Amino acid sequence: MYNQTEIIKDTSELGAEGELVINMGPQHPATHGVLHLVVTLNGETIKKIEPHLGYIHRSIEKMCESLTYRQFIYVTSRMDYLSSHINNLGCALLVEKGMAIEVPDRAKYVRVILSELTRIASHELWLGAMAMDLGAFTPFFYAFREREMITDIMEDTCGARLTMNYIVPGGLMYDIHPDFQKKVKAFITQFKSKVNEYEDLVTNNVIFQSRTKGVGILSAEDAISYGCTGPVARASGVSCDIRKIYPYEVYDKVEFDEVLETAGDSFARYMVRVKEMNQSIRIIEQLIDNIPEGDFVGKTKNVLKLPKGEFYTRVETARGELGVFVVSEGGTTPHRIKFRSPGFSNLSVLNHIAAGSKIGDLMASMGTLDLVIPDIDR
Amino acid sequence: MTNEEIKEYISSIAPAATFDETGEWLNVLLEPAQLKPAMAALRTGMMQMNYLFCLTCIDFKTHLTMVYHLSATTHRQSIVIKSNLNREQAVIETVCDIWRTAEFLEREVFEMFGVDFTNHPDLRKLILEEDFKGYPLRKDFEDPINMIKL
Amino acid sequence: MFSLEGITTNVQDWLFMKFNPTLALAIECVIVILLAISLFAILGLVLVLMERKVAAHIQIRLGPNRVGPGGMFQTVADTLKLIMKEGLVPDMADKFLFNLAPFVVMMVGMLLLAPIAFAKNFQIWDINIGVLYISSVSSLSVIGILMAGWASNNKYSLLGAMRSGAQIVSYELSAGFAVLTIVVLTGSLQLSEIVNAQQNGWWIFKGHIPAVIAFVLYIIAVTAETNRAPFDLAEAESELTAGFHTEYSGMRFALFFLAEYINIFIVCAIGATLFFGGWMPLHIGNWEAFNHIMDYIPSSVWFMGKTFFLIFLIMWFRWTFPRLRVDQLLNLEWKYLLPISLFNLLLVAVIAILGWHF
Amino acid sequence: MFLKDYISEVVNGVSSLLKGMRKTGYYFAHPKEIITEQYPDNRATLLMSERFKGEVVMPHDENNEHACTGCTACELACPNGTIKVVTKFEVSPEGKKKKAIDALVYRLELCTMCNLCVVACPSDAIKMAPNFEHSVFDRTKLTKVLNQTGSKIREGIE
Repeated sequence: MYNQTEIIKDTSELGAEGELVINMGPQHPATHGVLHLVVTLNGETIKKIEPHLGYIHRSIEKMCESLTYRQFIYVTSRMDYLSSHINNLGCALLVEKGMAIEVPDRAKYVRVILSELTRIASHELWLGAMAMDLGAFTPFFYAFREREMITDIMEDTCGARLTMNYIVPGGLMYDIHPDFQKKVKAFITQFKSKVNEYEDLVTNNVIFQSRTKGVGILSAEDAISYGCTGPVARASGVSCDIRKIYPYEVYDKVEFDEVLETAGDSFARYMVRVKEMNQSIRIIEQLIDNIPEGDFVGKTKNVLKLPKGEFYTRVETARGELGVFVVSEGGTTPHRIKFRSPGFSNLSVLNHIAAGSKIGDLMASMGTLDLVIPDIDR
Repeated sequence: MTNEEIKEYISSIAPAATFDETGEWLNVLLEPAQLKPAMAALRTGMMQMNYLFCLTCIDFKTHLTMVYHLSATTHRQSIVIKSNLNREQAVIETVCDIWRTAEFLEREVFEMFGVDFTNHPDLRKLILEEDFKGYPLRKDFEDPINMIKL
Repeated sequence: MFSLEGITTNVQDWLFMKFNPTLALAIECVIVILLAISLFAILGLVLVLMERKVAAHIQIRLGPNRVGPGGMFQTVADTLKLIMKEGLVPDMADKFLFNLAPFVVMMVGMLLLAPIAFAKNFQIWDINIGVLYISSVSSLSVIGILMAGWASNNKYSLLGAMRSGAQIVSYELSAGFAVLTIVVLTGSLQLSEIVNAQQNGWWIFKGHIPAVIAFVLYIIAVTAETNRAPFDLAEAESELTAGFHTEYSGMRFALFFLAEYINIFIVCAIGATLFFGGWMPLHIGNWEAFNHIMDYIPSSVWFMGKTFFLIFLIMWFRWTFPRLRVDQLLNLEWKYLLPISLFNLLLVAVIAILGWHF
Repeated sequence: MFLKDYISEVVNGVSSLLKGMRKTGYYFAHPKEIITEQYPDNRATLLMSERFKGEVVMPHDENNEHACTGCTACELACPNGTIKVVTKFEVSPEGKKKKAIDALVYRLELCTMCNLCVVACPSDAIKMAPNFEHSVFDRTKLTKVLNQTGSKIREGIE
């Protein structure tokens, strides 16, 4: 353990003349979890941001090495807990790809609908938290009201509100709830009638716009070089929607637009997410009435064994591209599993976009990166 | 671009490269010493591989294998570059001046597998605490307190 | 009907009849101090509860509803908790200044109470430079905040205090100019005269559009001066955790918290006095019957009603808007509010000279 | 023109702020929109989805019989070692030895409610119950034995 004087000596060595080194987090209202940023300031201006990770590191990759291909899916819900359903889907897709399991259409449709609902729920939470970072507390509650409807749908069908674990290799764990379609439609009506509230309260607000426009600008080249994906990269004009480029499940059958902005600032990232919610609604509307009848789970062997080799699948989570990379030795458990988490790459860009701006801008930049810390630490 | 063309191109920049086409993508195995120039050529040359979407390491008990998944936002062709490292003395040159994302990913590999990246600007532990001993994602890592064998 | 009117003179007459003048004055002082402190305590409890209820209803929640009927005693319970909590002093803090700071902030609130007319003929001290007194004393509170930020030996606190310094110094200006418009219209610095000048109509109606602009400027400036959202940069929860009072706990924190609400009350009371006629009832031109009915409502009710309306307005701001950034805050003052106030003052001066107001 | 831009900027800014205030003012004036659920008070009316994964239970019928054969499929399916099946050999009246459960130990504190054990169970002996109020003062109370005392396997389940 350090003693008091050592700590003081340490921090004074860190900062040069005229610099102030402050620790933001791991307990800080704006870091949304246990992110620890060591911020070097010159007055109000940020000179350098250094993330210190690992406060919620559970070594999921090592854990998965001792879990079977049926078991490891539930752990991934705990990575990016806001898009846990999509994480599960990515892992299930990998197993299905490796073992060439046929998935019934009904399962595919439901998986996509639930993925899009998860995406909306995640963006709703982000919207509220982002507004809260900028000091507007009220949109948080309005956003949560709509999100609550989604979690209720999830609870009815999957049996859990956040960590669903509804997907098994080959399909779904059980069939959808009888009220599923009715409730989803009710949600769509509610969402459409309330979405203009965010425009009045947040999007068009002059203070919000001045806080986010031109703040944390990320160019397209840097976005690619830093490996940014999802809304962060799309706000810079990088087309990177996995649903469009490498369609999985039934994304090639539905019509939707990849939302692209060109400004690359915090406001563009905000707009991408807001527009993406509308696109998700569009996808759900196309699918919800056409869920085919049939089995919800395909035929699988009792014990799943991936053939020897390397497998990689990717899905578009609410935060970007989640890659699942499995090295199999032919056994029932993976030899090595690597999750290419979107948050990790998105975090690495933070120093680049926030250095040189004010402390208040850091909240806007960090908020629009939409960091989920367990996703970064894994 | 077909796999043949890519193979030809890579052979021209790294003659000792060996190829493996059994997987989804073309796998290229390079010697650690050749890796850096070959990567730089892939980024800037004909292929324009500007997107490093996955960088990791695999412990095969006999050796470590660095795996780089490369793609390009223009033509969307992915290739996998691999390089085998000695377990006892795992040293490879960094690629973080080619792709900035590699900076964090290499720090993670450094602490989890003990791979030393030469010329890395800031090679410190990222996730684990400073005084952590051992490399957790290696297969021979034992932690008597926190690891529970079921 | 109950009215506070004339109570002060009755009490004074009785005291002077019973005791010699020096003792009577001393007793009067004690009464005033007790009244001020109890007013503080009650206001603190009421305003905190009001804030929480307003916030809750805006945020489609119920708010406190467990302690007492409708959660009425929630703030009492909170206060008890804060009193019983240990007041921690950081190891490396400047202990004297650290302990002094909340009292300085509190003291400013108390001093500002002096010239406010709570009802007809119910005023502690009708000083003839009332408005000047208010604007000079209210700028003292920044000293307490700077003291707290500096003495805490915490970087977040220091940043918050420095922000607060810059903020209050700049927003003093437009608050001053807004007040000045009314002074120009009235021709007096004395608060009782300002109120009396609004007998036939409040300044916000009588002063045409410039008075409305002045009122808007005043509300914006005092929101900033009291460190309320959207100008709560000194606390800036998501940026500086709690800003200048990060290190405070227990009773010292409660004093800061109380002082914030007292300051809101005072600036709103002054706003009500200047623009809405203080305790003056609403009178409309020649509607004798209407004016007569309005006169039946006690003056203290008028005053409190207006003040609480303004307080609600400030709370409404807080729960609607995002926070400004520190450079935007200063931009807003120096590039928008100050030029507009100057121009507005010019307009008002013209109106006052030409006698265009009613 | 500079002055025109300046004025329109101010007007647009103020009107956008007023729009936001109208929205929040609407909710302030409409208490019917309040969505608070007063949880401990509304226990009687609180509807939990029947699929909600709150804890693993073993349903017993009126004869105190369950459907668990002690096959340990759930124990194998569990990713965290939550379930431990303790088996014993029961001697039936005909003198045949039969495997049966002595105790199905369920450790709630390790459970992640992933439902894999329920899916794995061949005789539908266990299921998820929507009870979510699990807090106890003593950690040992979280380790539960799912089969009731004196219970036995239902006839006809192999």
